[in-house]
Amino acid sequence: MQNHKDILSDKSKNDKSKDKSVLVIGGGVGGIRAALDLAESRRNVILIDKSYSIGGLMTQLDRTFPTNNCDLCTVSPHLSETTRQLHLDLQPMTQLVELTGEAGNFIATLVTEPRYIDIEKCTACGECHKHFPDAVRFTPGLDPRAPTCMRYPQATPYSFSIDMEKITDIKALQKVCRADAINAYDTPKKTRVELASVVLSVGAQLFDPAVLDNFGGGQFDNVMTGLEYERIMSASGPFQGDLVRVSDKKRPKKVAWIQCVGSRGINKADVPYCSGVCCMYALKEAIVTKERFAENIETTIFYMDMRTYGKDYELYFNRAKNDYDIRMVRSRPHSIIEDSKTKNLSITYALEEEALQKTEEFDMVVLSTGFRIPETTLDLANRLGLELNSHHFARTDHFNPVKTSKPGIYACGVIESPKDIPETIVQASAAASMAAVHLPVVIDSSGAPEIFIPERDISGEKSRIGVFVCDCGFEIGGLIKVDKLIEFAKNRKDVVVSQAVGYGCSRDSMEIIEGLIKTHNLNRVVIGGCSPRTHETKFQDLLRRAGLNKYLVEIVNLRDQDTWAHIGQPKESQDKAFKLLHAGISGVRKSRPLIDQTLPMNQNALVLGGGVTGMTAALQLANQDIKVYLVERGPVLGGLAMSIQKTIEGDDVGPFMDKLVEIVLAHKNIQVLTKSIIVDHSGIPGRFKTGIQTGIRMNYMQLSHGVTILATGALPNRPDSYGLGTHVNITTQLELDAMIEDAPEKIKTMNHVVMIQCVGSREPGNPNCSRICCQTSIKNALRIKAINPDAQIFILYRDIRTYGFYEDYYMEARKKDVKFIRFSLDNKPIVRVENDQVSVFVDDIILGRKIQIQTDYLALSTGMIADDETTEDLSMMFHLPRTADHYFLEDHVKLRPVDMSVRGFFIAGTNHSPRTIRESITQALAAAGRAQTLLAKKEIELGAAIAKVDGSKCAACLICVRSCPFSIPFINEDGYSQIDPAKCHGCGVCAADCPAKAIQLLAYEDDQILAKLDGLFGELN
Amino acid sequence: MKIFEPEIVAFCCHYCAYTAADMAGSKRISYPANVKIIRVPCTGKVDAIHIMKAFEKGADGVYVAGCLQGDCHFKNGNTRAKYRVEQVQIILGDLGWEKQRVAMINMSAGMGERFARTALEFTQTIKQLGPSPIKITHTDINQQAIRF
Amino acid sequence: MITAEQKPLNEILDYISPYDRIILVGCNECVTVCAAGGRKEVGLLASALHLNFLKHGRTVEIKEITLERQCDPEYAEELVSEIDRTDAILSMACGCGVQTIAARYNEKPVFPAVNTKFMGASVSQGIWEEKCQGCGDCLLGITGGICPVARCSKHLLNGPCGGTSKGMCEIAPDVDCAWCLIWERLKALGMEKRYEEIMEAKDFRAAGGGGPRRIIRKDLSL
Amino acid sequence: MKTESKLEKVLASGALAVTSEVGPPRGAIPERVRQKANLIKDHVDAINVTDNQTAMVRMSSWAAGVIIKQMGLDPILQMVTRDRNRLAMQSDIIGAYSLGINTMMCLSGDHAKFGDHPMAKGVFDLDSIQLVQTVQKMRDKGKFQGGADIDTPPKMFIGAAANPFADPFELRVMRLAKKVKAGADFIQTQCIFNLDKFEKYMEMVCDRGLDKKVHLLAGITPMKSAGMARYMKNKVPGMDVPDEIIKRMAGVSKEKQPEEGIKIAIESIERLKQVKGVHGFHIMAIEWEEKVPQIVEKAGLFPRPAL
Repeated sequence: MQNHKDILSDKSKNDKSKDKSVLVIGGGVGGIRAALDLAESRRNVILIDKSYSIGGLMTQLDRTFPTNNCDLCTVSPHLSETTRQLHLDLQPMTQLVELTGEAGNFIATLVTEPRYIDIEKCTACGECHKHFPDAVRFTPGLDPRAPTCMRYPQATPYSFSIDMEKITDIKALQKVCRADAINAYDTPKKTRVELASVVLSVGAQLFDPAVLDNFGGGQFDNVMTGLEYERIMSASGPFQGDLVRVSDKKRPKKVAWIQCVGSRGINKADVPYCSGVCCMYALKEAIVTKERFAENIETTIFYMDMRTYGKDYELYFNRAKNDYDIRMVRSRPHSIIEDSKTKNLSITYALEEEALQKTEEFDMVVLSTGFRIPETTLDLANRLGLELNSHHFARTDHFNPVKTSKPGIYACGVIESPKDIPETIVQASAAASMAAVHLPVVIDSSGAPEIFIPERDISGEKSRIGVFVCDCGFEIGGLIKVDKLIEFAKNRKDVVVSQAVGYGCSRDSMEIIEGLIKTHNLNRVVIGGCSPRTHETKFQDLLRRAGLNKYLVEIVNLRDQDTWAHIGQPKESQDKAFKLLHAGISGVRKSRPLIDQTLPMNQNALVLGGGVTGMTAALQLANQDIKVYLVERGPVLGGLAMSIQKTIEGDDVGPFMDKLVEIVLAHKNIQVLTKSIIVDHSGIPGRFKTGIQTGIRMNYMQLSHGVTILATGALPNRPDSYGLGTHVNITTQLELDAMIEDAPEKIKTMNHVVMIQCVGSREPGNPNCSRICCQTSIKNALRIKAINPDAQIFILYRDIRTYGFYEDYYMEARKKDVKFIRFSLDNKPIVRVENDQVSVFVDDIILGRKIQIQTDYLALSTGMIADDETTEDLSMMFHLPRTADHYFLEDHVKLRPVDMSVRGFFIAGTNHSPRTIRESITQALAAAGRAQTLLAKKEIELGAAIAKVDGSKCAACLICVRSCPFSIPFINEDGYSQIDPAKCHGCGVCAADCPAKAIQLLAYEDDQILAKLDGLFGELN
Repeated sequence: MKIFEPEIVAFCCHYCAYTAADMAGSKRISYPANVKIIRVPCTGKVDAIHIMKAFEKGADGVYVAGCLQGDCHFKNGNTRAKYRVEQVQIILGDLGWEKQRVAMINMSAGMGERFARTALEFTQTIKQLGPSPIKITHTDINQQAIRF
Repeated sequence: MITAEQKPLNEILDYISPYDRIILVGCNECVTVCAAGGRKEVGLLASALHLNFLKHGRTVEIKEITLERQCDPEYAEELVSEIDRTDAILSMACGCGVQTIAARYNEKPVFPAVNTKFMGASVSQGIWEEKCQGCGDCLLGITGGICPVARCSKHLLNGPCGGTSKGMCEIAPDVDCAWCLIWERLKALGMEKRYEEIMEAKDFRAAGGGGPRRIIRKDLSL
Repeated sequence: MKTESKLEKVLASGALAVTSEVGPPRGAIPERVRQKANLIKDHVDAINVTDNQTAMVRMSSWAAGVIIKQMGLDPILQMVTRDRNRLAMQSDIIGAYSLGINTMMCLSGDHAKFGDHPMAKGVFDLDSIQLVQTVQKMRDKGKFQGGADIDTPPKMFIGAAANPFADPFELRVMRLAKKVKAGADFIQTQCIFNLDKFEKYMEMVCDRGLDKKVHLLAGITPMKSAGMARYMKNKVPGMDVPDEIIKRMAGVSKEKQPEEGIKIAIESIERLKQVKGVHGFHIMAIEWEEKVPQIVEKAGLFPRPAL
């Protein structure tokens, strides 16, 4: 359709910087994270996506597990950051057509399709769409043409896209565009860029079940995929967030989910692997259905194995069963039949334990479909010269899951293997970290140029307050009446503007607010929305863009602390919202412009734990010229991985570890400190001081570092179950693993081997899944079979959780006649030892009777438990939170999976949760990458909440000097207390203790707190 | 008779209790809407005057919620807060008020359930105590205030 | 410094309950330093008073003012603009401050809100100890810098009584025996001999036995 | 002879003096004073009359002293500086002397905190040493403390107390020296249980030649029970009760403990008789005055010299 008019702009010629870029392909959540990590560590990055706005699959989801947040709210801070970052060049509608050269020196040719709209000029006013409703591309699916043709309300870039073929009168179109943004002669642009490396994050598609005739072949109105169900529940979806049937727009009473549709199968349309995320999303959709719509909606999930193997996912599963009463049926239904009149659906299925087939009617059926690699990706892989595995996913290094077959190209997210959002984010950070290796170490240290307009001086101005209340889709507006809040705010003193803003954090709302600030000359802003913990920065930036000091905004937490916490109490919730909002208005009147403080960043890193994770993280940082202290409690490096012989992929762990230890020990930037324990800790993020006692003499050393990576690992579990420790032939999988390697002759003599799964896991006391055990037992079963094909192997399990491509090994084991016998928690196997003979008794559910296996060897899959003592000590020392089962708790389980709540702390490996060596390595790389983003800043931003002394009031009583937890105040030459703003930690203890009330903690001054109290109780000060 | 719905102010530290409250919300664990939070960087910032003023303005109960003992991000702000709460309890006692109207509660950031449970327990305590002595005798205060 | 402690609330309430408009005056000197009557304590007391009055259905106007130093008449002038709008003054200063205010505003009742305790020093945060009784005839030069008048429970001038035990005074196990301290100090200074000299009976006129004491600096008092 | 005091005479004769004490009643009961004095009158040379002992209000010491004097006995007027200023004390001394009392003890007194008037203001216008000085000045110079002449000065035989066991030990002899220097004629000590330590103390006293300048009467208290021994060790400030004494008391049955206590007192006197500088004994049988004769007799201090 277009004439390619090549505009070859060779970037390197114009750009004086010799720094090459990293190309990130794919603007999904993984690509965004990778691009942001690179940009934050001051690497130039180009993020391309073939779509006209970025965000990928995640932006279509209604809510994500396990927090059940509205996704838009969690992802939008990331999206807006993409346009904030100076080093990030976002190119939508762009594809890579050619890549030549090699790692460090690639040349890529990119082609950008014409948008026919100048992004810089477009304000997304919607006029073009109003007049030419057909002129815009839209996402097919259940969405009818939405009022705006953005894919979702927070679209980035915030601009329309014109389908030129449907336009006849281009002049008329240009006329309606007030911003003069229509570029009728837009053409495809071809650019050539020099690259150091590439991050591939193109994700995958979801399987389209229309090919499955037994499930209606896509013809039944009320049968849909999980994603379509998400769209129905979504506030920006086709029914504005109301859960109704497509056929009659009525609320369903019975909803069923069918798992593994198109996955884990052997039929023509099936793929053999497990998509890894469907169990959790089905549980989530069922929970949200109950939670948001009606508790009496019957929800049923048909599944084969419940694969809730992620961190705390088992608890989520238990909650679904126990708290939400979601019915779980272990069966793979073979057909759905639609009643042509009622459009109800009958599912036919069989239970393992019963011979008879059953039929049950439902109002809606959701097909949990998994990931598929599309043809376009195969082409792309071809262009890049990448090898794919048998399932068409990118083949990566077994000890480095983001490293593809081609040097300089890294993969992250679903293109590597099926995975959920947290795992994708971890891989993205890991891939970014690896990609950066190909760039020069020297980081651009020039301070970030001011990207905000100068602040307006508001001194002497009367308060002019703007109040903006976000309905957050249904999260806020669903429970309380936002219009009433707006009306209420309007009538408050000094409030000049009071307005509802759909999604307050979306680009369009933000720009509306920005505009209103400017047009009404507002000098203070109140945002009613979600928690300031997550969104304060975003709105502070908004104020800066509008030329206001960022401390003139007050965020009122109407969501997390009102509507979410008072579900089912609309009246109380509304009343509380009035009060909270009033407190916010009253409080903001007392807000003052403040200046942020900064300090130089210490460039060293402290890595705790000398296992595979710690060493990998240390090495990654050291290679970037960062001085690393690697502190290990034990006498040698290596950790738990040293006791593992082989991975399931068949790689030898020993030689890999030996090499890693050798490199780490020899590295000039790594100081290895074994036999060392942490004894004290102080400082602030970017300037930590940690005291250790090291060596046999326990000498004291103080380490100065800017960041800390926790990689202290976990412990192999050893519960007193099933006779462990009472007989030489009853051991854990670790000991079996060693025996297979060291004494194959013993394996050869075995006739029967029994393995029991979930030993000490998924039960009271340790309710979570240990994740690694299913594939460990299958790995060992296959190794035994290789040595002794005649050995009868029984694996007694509760659910087989061979997520992703581990399913291949499960299939192989079944093919090799490994017997899998399922048991339930309330009917566990019994182990007896009589006359030196180990016997296992188990109820076989399928056979319906108890069987006895006299076995030569019993291997217990005991998994891992958290190193409670270590995580407790460190959490006390560093003030870090832990989970109920004593693992470290990351800052945000989805979006910040390796960041801790205390800035400057990162976690990787099994102190996060149980995981394989491969997964630990990914996390190690990710943590190293995240640490670099912090170190790249060179300066620590301390915020403005510091204590300030009014010398005229100070009585020099020394109370502040004595009560400051950090000994910062002193009495100066002028005879009054002085507090160094660069050293103040901002706790406010001095301000509260000062008997002369001479100290105020900025941003939390007494009059501000009292004003909020006034507001809560209905008075304006 | 109208059921007494107390006004309760909770001064919550940013690091633990405020986060725990958000956590309770994100897990959709309900607690009484009577509890309204004022965020402070550390409970060590909460002055006895702030607590007193809350009562003066009409609170029926006030609590300070901070990190677990030993877990304060600023070493001992929560212990200081505990003593200040005790100081206010003494003043309330001197005035003939119930000391239980003010309390110190500790929790970690991950304890959304605890936040909700303690909010409920405190609200129940205040409901049992009834309205603040101010309200019984001086209803004008509410009439002066804005009708929400 | 002069130390003080807030009076029991009931006593304060008894004083001021007849009045509807009160000035609550703090002092930014000693009582601020010993956390008895600075701006913060003024705020706290005002709040407590409000709570009490509100409980009885009264709204009492309490004006909070903290003077730089209540015991100087010039600073006391700061209240002039408010005095006509008040019925009573409640002072959180030491007795000196209260009297200065009372003398200046003799048409208004002035009440103390603190008990003036002693001249003391801060031992550590939140702890003050009596160190001087203002006897007008300082003995510290011969007692090794430790005052037996203020710090010996019996004001003994010639050595410890028989009640001292392990260096502590008989009146309480946490009170140092001043004479043990003096002795240790004299020993450390090599001045043991000084102890053997009998200290004659003290002339208590200098300590106030001769009526209210006064200091006059002619050069300044012109 | 400085005075008419019988005690001075006994001491001057070189005999070992024996004193004991009577606590005045907490009421206007003169008979109680007489009863108590009668119990010991034949076995002692003089009787201390305590002055608001343990800071509890009692009949005034000079009034009780006069009652004893009227019985033909020899009271020792105790005077504490806690309750009176220098005017009151001097007038009381003149008054007492006028009624025949010629021996006194100058003390600072227990702190009011321990008595039944803890709210009382402790006067302490003078301390005990300054009181000794004052009495001596009245007697020897005929002048009041303030310097004015006395018409017919009171002639008091001046006593003071010493506690060899209070801390710091090294200061104890120096403090005694100070009292002697101030004008003390005799010293009564605190109860002695730790004889070893007391002997060490006396060595130091003699080394300084104080035994030549002052008469020292060793304080003896018989203990009624092991419980009392323990109480005195732990609860009474400045008291030194060795563990062996407690063990010895506890080693006998409860009924036999009083007897054992008396035995210890007697043994102590026997041993202290040998100590240089000890010129007599002051037996403080607290609420156990009836045992004083037995102790005096068994310790070989009976009969008392007739002068």
